[in-house]
Amino acid sequence: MNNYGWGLPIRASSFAGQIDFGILLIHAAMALIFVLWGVFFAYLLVRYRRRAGTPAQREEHHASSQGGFWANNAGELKSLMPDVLVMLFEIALIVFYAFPVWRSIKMSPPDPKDADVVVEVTAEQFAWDVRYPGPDGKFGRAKPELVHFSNPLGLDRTDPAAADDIFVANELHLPVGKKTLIRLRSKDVVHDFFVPEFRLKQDAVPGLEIPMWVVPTRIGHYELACAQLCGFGHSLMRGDVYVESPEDFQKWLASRAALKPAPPSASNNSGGF
Amino acid sequence: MSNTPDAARDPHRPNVKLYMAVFGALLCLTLLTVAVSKLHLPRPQAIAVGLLIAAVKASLVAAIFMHLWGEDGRIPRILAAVVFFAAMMIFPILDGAFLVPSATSRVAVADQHPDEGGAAAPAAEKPAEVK
Amino acid sequence: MNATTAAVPQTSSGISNAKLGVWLFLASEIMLFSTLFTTYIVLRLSATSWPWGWTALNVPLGTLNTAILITSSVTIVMAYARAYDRDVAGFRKWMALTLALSACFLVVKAFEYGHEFSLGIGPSTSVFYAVYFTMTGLHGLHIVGGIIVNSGLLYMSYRKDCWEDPLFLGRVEGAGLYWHFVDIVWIFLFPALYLL
Amino acid sequence: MSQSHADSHGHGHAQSFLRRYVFSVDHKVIGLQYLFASMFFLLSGFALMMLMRWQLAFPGQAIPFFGRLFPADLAPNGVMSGEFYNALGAMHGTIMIFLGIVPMGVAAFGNYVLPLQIGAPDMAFPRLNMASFWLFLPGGALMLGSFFLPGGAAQSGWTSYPPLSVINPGQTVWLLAMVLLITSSLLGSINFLVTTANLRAPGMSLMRMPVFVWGEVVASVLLLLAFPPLEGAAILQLMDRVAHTSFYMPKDLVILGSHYAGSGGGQPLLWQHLFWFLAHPEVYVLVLPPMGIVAEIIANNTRKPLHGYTTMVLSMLSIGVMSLIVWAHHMFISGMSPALSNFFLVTTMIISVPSVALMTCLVFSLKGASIRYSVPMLFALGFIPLFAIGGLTGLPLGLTVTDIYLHDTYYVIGHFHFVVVTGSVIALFGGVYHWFPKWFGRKMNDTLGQIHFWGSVICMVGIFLPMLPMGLAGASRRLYDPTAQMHNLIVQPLNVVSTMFTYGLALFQIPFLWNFFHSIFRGEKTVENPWQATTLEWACPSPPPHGNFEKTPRVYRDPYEYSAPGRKTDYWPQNEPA
Repeated sequence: MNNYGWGLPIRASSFAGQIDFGILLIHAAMALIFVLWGVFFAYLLVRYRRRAGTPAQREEHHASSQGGFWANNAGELKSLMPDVLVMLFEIALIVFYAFPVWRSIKMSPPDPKDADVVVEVTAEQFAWDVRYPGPDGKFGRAKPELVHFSNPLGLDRTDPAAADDIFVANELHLPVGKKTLIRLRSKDVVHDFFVPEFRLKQDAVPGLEIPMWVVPTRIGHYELACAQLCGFGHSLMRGDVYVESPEDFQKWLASRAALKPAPPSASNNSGGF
Repeated sequence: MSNTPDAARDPHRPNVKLYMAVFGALLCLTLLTVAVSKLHLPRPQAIAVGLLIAAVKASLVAAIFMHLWGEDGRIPRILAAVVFFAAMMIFPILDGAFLVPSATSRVAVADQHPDEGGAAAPAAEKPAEVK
Repeated sequence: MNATTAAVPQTSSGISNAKLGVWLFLASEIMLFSTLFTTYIVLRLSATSWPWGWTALNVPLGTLNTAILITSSVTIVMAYARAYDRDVAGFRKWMALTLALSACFLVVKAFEYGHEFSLGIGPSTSVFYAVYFTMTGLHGLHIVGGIIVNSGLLYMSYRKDCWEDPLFLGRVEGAGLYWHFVDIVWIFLFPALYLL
Repeated sequence: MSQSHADSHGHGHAQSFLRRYVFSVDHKVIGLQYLFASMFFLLSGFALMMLMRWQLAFPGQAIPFFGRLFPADLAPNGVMSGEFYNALGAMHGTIMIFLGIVPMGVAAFGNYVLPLQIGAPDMAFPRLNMASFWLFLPGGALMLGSFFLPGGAAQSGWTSYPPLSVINPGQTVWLLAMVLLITSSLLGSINFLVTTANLRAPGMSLMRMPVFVWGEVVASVLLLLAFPPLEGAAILQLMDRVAHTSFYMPKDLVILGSHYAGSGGGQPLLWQHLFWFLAHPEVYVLVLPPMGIVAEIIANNTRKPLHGYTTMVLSMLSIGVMSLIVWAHHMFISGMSPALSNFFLVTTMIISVPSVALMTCLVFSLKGASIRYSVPMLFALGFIPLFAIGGLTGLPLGLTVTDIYLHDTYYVIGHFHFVVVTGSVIALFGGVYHWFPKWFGRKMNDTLGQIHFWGSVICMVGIFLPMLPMGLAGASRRLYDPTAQMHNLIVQPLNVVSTMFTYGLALFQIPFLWNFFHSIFRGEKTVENPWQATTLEWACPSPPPHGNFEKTPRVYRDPYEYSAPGRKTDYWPQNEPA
């Protein structure tokens, strides 16, 4: 995979560009600020080194009552100008960038009816359990008592809605260009769903079901990594994301559906354990 | 002990009569709050009344027994700042309140208290708990 | 009094060390208990249902304990009033009464706990009981701390030199402030756990 | 008003060794106790990191020399296990923050220097002060010793997020140690605040206090108000572990295939809120006293008053207030309500304003100066650009959108290590060189100091700078084996670079340690005021005797009156009559 390099990975989702824009803009600003201050700082260090016969010059502090607040503190206030510039930059960044982009990425997950694909991703120590609703479009019942290494989600196969659910471990297949709603859950501890190419990261919290969405824009094979410490096997908790053409995706779904009701085989419940 | 006029004018001198009056008021309020709970008001009203009475009692203790009434103004100011920071705890509460609707595995305390009837009407119960 | 602070009072706050120290300590205690009350509210909001306190706990015993604690608050403020007037015997009497009442509080609490444990109810039974045992338990620890401080003061009052020490009254006042704070916490705990 | 005085002077000088050096109530002895203890803890935290760095650079290879010393369950065949790595990570963070930098910055320097700088004979509550240290030391011993207890050390990160922390071994001891440490720092902060409020020398008005004192005051307020929520949260977690309550455990957890037995009903996110309610202000506790130290050193070595004393004080105060309202920027992607993120984004950007103002004042203080490049000044000057990198890299992390990608990557590690190591630790080193003559009446060697400075700074940058591109490439933090995830493979060489510089940093601490301990006994003797400084700590003998000042000083002017016109000397001590 040539997805990764010394900089940001390739962009493979609709909002990856928006996030990269922010990262690049801020780093440009940071570099500018650092270089300007650095040059000034270096100049001060050389210019004002101790020299015989040159005493330090104090700034004029007008403690007098004449001149008013602004005039008396002009020197001090002038030195706050850089601060004001940084503040204006930050305000612009918040209002024109952070608020709208955050709203679109994190605050407005699509309604399940509007999403092209709905998939449930359940994190556990140390694997990703992925479930598609199957032909009926409904996620069936799952019970914690039924959890077994052959049935990591505890699916109740007697429930007709659950019987056709498609389960895969550590593999997430998505059609390119389609809006996918991912319902993120955790069985045990806090995990984190991170696909670097999607620029998508979200903690999976037990007891909560967190909706998030992605529109993959590039066919390819990506990595789904856990980014939140989840135990001794944290670094081995990874999965693969396959973004396919819609036809390939449907084909794959059909091939998985044909496997049912075979219990999800040995690949499950393990990230190498 | 101190019957001198000096002591009588001392503003910090403990005022025993006042203490006893507050004592009486506190006991009455305690009985009142228990009595109100016997009325089995609906949750929102019960919580409002219970907290109101508790707040009155706490202010009495703070103002009179802890001498905040007539204390050097700086201590109340310190306390106001502390209360401001304590009020920041509203954010975890707000977070909890926002989160619940999206959470699927809701918590059922009712399992342990079937007699309480909460399980019958969880939806109706909900707003009652907002305080 | 040392010369430093006595000579130029403007660089001192004018509030005695003991009093300022106790108030700052209480500031941290306010933060501690507001954390616990926050936990209570968050857990209650996220619960599908929450028992009425009176169905789960013993309200008469709770009321009794409230009355005991309020009375002990009065007795300790009376002890302070006696100490203010340098009435040694009066101070000892009221302080001893305070200690007796605080012991009563703990005994009643122990009966309540004992009853609950005998029914097989413990902190792990439900979130409600987890909150109940943790908050009352922590409050109980504060009571124990208060008992230690107050017995210390009572013990000190038997030493002659303590009444010569101008700081003694400040210590009594500080202990009183702490005790009233513990009382205030209970004033909120009682309705929150037993009645609502 | 000060039983302190009565207490500490009652016994005079006829004290036993134990009373004088072990259970001492003298703020100077306690300050040095904290100094030595925190130096020990900093070194142990660093040692843990050296082990981790080996695993990060060469995953799966046996640790050279030391690998065989560890028991087989921690490091089979000398190769570190995942559990051991996580324990090292959790303890590195905990030890460095709660046992190293905060005790050194707040307690060691605060105890020794703060009473001297305000002209007090001792702290307001000397016995409380002693109690604070003797709660800290067992807390620290318990924390560090937890490696040797059954169950081992905590392994859920210093953040201890439940449910992981509730089910992982070792956490109970961590929580107990934290309760001890929190109690210790509460006592300490009450003491600092009361001392500053009540024991200032005549004439020492609030706006004449040195900037370091202000830093200590703000840090103490933060400790006082922010630590109790963590204490409460830790008690709840302790209940979850010991009494099997479910404060943080939701219903129907299935842990490694088995149904968790608790009642359920808890909220894992509640811990994160309460933890960060402390842990964000803690960042400013880590930074403000060192920043005060830098201000002291800069004023002294530029030989002119600080630029914008008032601005600096007001900035510190507003940082103090704001720092209690920004905590949830650590939780943007934690599953917290995304609407709340917007609020915390705004407060985060607000707090950057006074922070930038502080840095601006420090830089502008150099203008017109006559800079004396003494060893402490080197550290103070090193602080400015490197801390600035730390501050700037906070920008993309504090912004909600960019944090989606950068959160929990090495970028975060790089960012806060620039803040805390090339910021706080460098400033603390500078403080050691600056006040060493006051503590021991002797000077440290300049040449060794310069070697220490250049070596340390270059190594620190070498360690932390590679972490920024690693983070941008998506490398996650806390990975036992970074090569197990594909997207880390290309940047893995940077891990090797970091590791090499880590061992270099260790080497460059040897001249410092030798210099420090050698100079205590053999250093060049020095005078009362070797740096020709103006603040009050230099007005008493070195080291100060019991009770500090022979005569209570009287303060006549602002703290940094250097190069005042019309005077023969270029400094004008605060206590010198006109």
